[in-house]
Amino acid sequence: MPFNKALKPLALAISLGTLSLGAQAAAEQYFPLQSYRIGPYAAGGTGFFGGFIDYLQYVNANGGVNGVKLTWSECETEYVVEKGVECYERLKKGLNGAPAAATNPLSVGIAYATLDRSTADKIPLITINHGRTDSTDGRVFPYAFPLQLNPYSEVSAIVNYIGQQVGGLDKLKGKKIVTLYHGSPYGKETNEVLEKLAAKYGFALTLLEVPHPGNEQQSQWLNIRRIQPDYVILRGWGVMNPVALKTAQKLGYPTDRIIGNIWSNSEDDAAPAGAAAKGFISITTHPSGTGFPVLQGIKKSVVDAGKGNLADPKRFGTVYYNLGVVNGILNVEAVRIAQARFGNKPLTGEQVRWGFENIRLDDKRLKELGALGLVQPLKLSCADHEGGGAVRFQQWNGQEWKLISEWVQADRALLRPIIEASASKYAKEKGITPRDCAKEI
Amino acid sequence: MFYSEAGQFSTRYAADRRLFRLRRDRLGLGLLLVFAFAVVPQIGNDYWFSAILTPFLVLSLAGLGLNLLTGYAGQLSLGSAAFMAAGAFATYNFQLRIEGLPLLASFALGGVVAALLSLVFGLPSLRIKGFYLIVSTLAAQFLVPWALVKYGWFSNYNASGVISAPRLDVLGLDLSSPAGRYLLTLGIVVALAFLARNIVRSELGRNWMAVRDMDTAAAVIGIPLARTKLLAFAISGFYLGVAGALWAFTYLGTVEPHGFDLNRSFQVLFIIIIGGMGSILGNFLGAAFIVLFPLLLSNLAGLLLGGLIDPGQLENIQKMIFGALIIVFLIREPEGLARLWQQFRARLRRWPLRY
Amino acid sequence: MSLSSPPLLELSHISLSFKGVKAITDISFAVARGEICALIGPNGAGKSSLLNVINGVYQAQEGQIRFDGEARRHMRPHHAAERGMARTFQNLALFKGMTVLDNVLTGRNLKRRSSWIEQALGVGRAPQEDDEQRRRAEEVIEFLNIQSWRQSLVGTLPYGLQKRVELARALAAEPTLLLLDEPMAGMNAAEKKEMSRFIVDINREFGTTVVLIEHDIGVVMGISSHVVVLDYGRKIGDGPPDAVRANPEVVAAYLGTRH
Amino acid sequence: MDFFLEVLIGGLLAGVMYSLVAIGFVLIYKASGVFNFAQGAMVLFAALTFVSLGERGVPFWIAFLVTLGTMLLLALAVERLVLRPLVNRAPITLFMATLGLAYITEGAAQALWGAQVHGLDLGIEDVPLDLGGLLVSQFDLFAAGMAATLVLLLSVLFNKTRIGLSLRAVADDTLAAQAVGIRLSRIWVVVWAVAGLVALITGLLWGARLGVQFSLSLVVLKALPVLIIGGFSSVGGAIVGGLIVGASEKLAEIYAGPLIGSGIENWFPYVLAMLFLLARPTGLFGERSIDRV
Repeated sequence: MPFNKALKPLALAISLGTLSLGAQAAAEQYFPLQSYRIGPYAAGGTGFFGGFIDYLQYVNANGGVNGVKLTWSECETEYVVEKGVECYERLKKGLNGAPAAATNPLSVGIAYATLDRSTADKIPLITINHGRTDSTDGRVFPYAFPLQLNPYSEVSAIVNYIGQQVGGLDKLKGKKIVTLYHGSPYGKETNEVLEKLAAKYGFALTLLEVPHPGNEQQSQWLNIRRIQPDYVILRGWGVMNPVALKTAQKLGYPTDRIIGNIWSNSEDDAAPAGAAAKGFISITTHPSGTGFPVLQGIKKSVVDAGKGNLADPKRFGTVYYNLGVVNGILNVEAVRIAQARFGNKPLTGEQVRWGFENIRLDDKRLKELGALGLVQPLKLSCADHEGGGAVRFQQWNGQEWKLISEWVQADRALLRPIIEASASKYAKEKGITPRDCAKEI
Repeated sequence: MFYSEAGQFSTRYAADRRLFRLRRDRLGLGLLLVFAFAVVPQIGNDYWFSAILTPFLVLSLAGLGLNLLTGYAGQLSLGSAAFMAAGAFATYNFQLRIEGLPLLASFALGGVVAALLSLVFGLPSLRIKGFYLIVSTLAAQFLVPWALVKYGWFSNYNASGVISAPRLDVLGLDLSSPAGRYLLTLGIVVALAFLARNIVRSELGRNWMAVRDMDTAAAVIGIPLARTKLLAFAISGFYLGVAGALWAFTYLGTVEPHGFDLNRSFQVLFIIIIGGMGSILGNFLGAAFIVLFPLLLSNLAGLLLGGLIDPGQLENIQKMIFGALIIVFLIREPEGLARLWQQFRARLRRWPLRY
Repeated sequence: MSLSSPPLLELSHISLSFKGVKAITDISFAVARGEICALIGPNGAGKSSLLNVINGVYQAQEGQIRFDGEARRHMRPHHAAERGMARTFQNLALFKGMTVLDNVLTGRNLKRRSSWIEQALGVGRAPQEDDEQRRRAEEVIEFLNIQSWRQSLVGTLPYGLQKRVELARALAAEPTLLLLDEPMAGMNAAEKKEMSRFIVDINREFGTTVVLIEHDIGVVMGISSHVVVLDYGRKIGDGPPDAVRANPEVVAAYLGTRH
Repeated sequence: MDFFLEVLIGGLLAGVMYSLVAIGFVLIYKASGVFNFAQGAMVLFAALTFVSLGERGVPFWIAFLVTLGTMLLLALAVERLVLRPLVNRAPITLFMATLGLAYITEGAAQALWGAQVHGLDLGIEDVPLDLGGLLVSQFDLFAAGMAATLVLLLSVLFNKTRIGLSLRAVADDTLAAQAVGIRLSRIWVVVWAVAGLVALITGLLWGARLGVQFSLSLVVLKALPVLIIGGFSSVGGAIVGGLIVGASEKLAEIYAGPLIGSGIENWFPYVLAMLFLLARPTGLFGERSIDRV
């Protein structure tokens, strides 16, 4: 019976696989990567983790962080929550004694499922440009970091941009905006705040849901054609984006009135729609392109050395790749800042958390990092785990994205009370006592 | 002449009724339970509790739920995850809205809600047969998560429709540690598995199998088809509902409706195909396989090939192996791992004699 | 059982057709309580269809069935079983994935009084009833001499044994009327003899009325007290074996088809 | 009223796309009684192979033929490794086997060609045509034309050729067909290969709309209710079923959506199919079978 014979080596393998985690310590800082390279959202995963890993390699090629080498291992999540949880549990203890700095699942679902665990295990949970909006309030969510841009800031910035286009926020009154959202927790997350913004500025808002995965949007776009909105905000993910653009073209809605959100802004969202995507506008927290010194550095010491992580080298410098690089810069910067306080050695997640909360990226520092213009100025604190809240707008010219605006800031002062209210409701439900930020150094 | 031997039989009927006829089986099971309840919590670590043992137990229970319906009563379903979702969200709402309701009662009530829902979607089984029935179960599969996302009431108006676990207290014991959650899950799963074994060995279980094997003959000998099928849907729904609640609360700690999508239904179906249809033990073997196999494969690949294969490719390979295994099992061993285990045990009994 | 007592089963003017093709035309006959009645006739004469009409697997378009004092236009299988009919099928309709014992136990499902919840939890009436059910099932198994295969899956048994298991399942229901569709098909002479003896024993020991379809005229004449002959969906003979054998129409039908 | 017509026409045209997938099912079901869940995976596999070849500089028609050849190989493998060993097993078993097949095919497609999204340009501008105030998609019209051509081709294949005749014989009575010397395995290979061709064409049309990527395999879920409504064994039924599903789901989304909530297109066809089933358990065009005892 081959099944029984096969079992023995397998059992051996699993015990070895788990044992190896407990082996001897090294002077390395570890990044557990809950990556996804297959499944419906593989395009995002391969780009993001490609950029992230390449940046880590780049840092290592230049001597590591103050001599501490970075190490990482991948665990495929397929964007599936329980796989992400298994990966989290498997990787959280570190690798060969190198402690885990932070987790970066790039998935709202996995982030939700590992939120409590991250807090209990004291490992920062980084949800760059996404995640739970109220985790911006670091007093209630000490270990969650929706870096740069949380979902509320995202829509607020888009509304501000539309305001600019129509000649001022006061001109929004009477305008019609449709939000086409992915039928999922991610898609729904901003509906409430959009309604608040609509009430504040007096525009007519229609919320239309596209069922997952978004292969068919005929009726939604027919509806849009009937409504004749001034703008359509596209909160898509994966295949929903190109299909939206194609269907818009089919039904004669102008592409340059469609504004894609942060997960509708990559080449993989626009290119498959072909000519239908030309003119499509989206937000981004970082430009695509390869001109930045840090990308040139990666090219020289990683990609040209044949160690690049991308299977398709043409994707170097694309939106997801660059987001991975940005994410790498922020993670490593947090480690570097924390080292300044705790010493140049591998740090615990709790220490790295302190690093994140003390990220100060101004133009000078960004220039040193070779990332001026790639990363927005960022200042985090114990209470503010987002830090930036600004986006730029880009337009697809049929081949690539072209920036068409300067930084547009979200109305963070307006959003903060909503976020705090939501966070304190959560704290109450869960019996969490918020931290007193005055006591944090 | 019939009654002359009745006396000597009567002691044996009671013995026949026992859950496990062989003494060695009873002993083995007892030892296994002692090990699972007393030893494992001592020697396990967080990883094993949270990432392997708890999901294994929950998936076993889900497999059990589907197996009662498909393996025993012969009604194919692709909507298991919908009933898991119903159980999870119902349990959440019972906890949320009824002050002081004990946790276990919430689980049970969640199961009852899922059972009723399953019953409704089982109604077409009275008119249609075979794989036509998958359309009804798929309707449930798409309708239920949609409703849960759409109507905020189900998730207490959480902006993104995600629910999170209540405190896990049973009789004043705080079971929210990984080991505690494992023990809570184990207790529920073991109790329900024993109940299931009783059911399938009772009149109802025989009626299910009769309907599965030949429904015309079942009707002729007086088995009420409608009642038998609907009970299968309801009881299966109950098991799946409890499994869904456990998935949300003792395993993940949080869940969104799309966590119970079609892929989950397929996963549960694969558990029973690989584990063995019409077997209680098979669900545990199948679930163990589904949970462990991907881990083994990635560990093995890491160990033997030293990262030559990138993880994405590994996942593709794993997917292909799963697919191939399903076909191989259907061709070679439709009764799944459970049957292989029986053969193995039979050989063990003869050991060291070869034949 | 006196002559004046009404018949157990009485068919009047039964007609059945499939998609316009007549299978049975205007058949009437009666089966007395306690007798063994044989339905004979060439292939395609409508014997199995008639049996199916009797216990409601098929619904006749015309006619009436009176069983045990109750007249019905249509019988339903479940109702027939409840009223005391049990049967076997021409091409075996056993539950192949179950053991012999379980198959026989399913035959007793109508004798259950305890609810499934009682049974699942092993409380209330269930345990005692369970023992009783098993005792009765074992009696039947012993009566038909299939003890050695109690725990075997029926799908794995040879054909002749499966026939016997099916008979056991029918018998376990303690029926008043037993319908047997070619119980001896495909058997050798010794097996046929054994099966005939079982049928006669059942009839004698339990007073069960039997209606059976059989091709082997020798067997039929040996065990039945009443023979009904069908040909092309019509009744061409009805009476005691000797009378039927002398009926020229019957002889013609049999010679004509060279059965 | 114009708007209603637009929705209706848009829905009918979308329905044609569903019908395309459903035809692949019907072919296989007719010939081998298998409800082939892997049809969606085959669509993905075919489209991905075609596009990847194209991106490596292979000309259109050569890529098309190579892909077709690959689908033929797949058909051979399926017959050899799946259908033959499972002959005479319960339909449910065969259905589950195709689930396994879907996994293998999806895994293989992505292992071979990677997981990124590919654009596919068939050279048809998808700008709307203005027909007297009604907007109609050119691309959808093209797709409808393709579907019509395909149906025509298939009916020629089945009605005029020898292999078609044998296929119909097999569909009518498998045993009798075998008795007169029709080789079942050959028929199966042919049918699966033709289903592969249908998958390729479906993949190209859907791929041109969605981009060629993983979620192509999910179109199978749209085809299921189409089949239930149209009946498993009729190509005409698949077309009519597709039209019914396409039109009704669009109308429901537009007119019922505001009442019960939008985004109902995933489940609406299934509920509709369920109602159809309760009224007509064998579909609009399916044949009723009698249980014999």
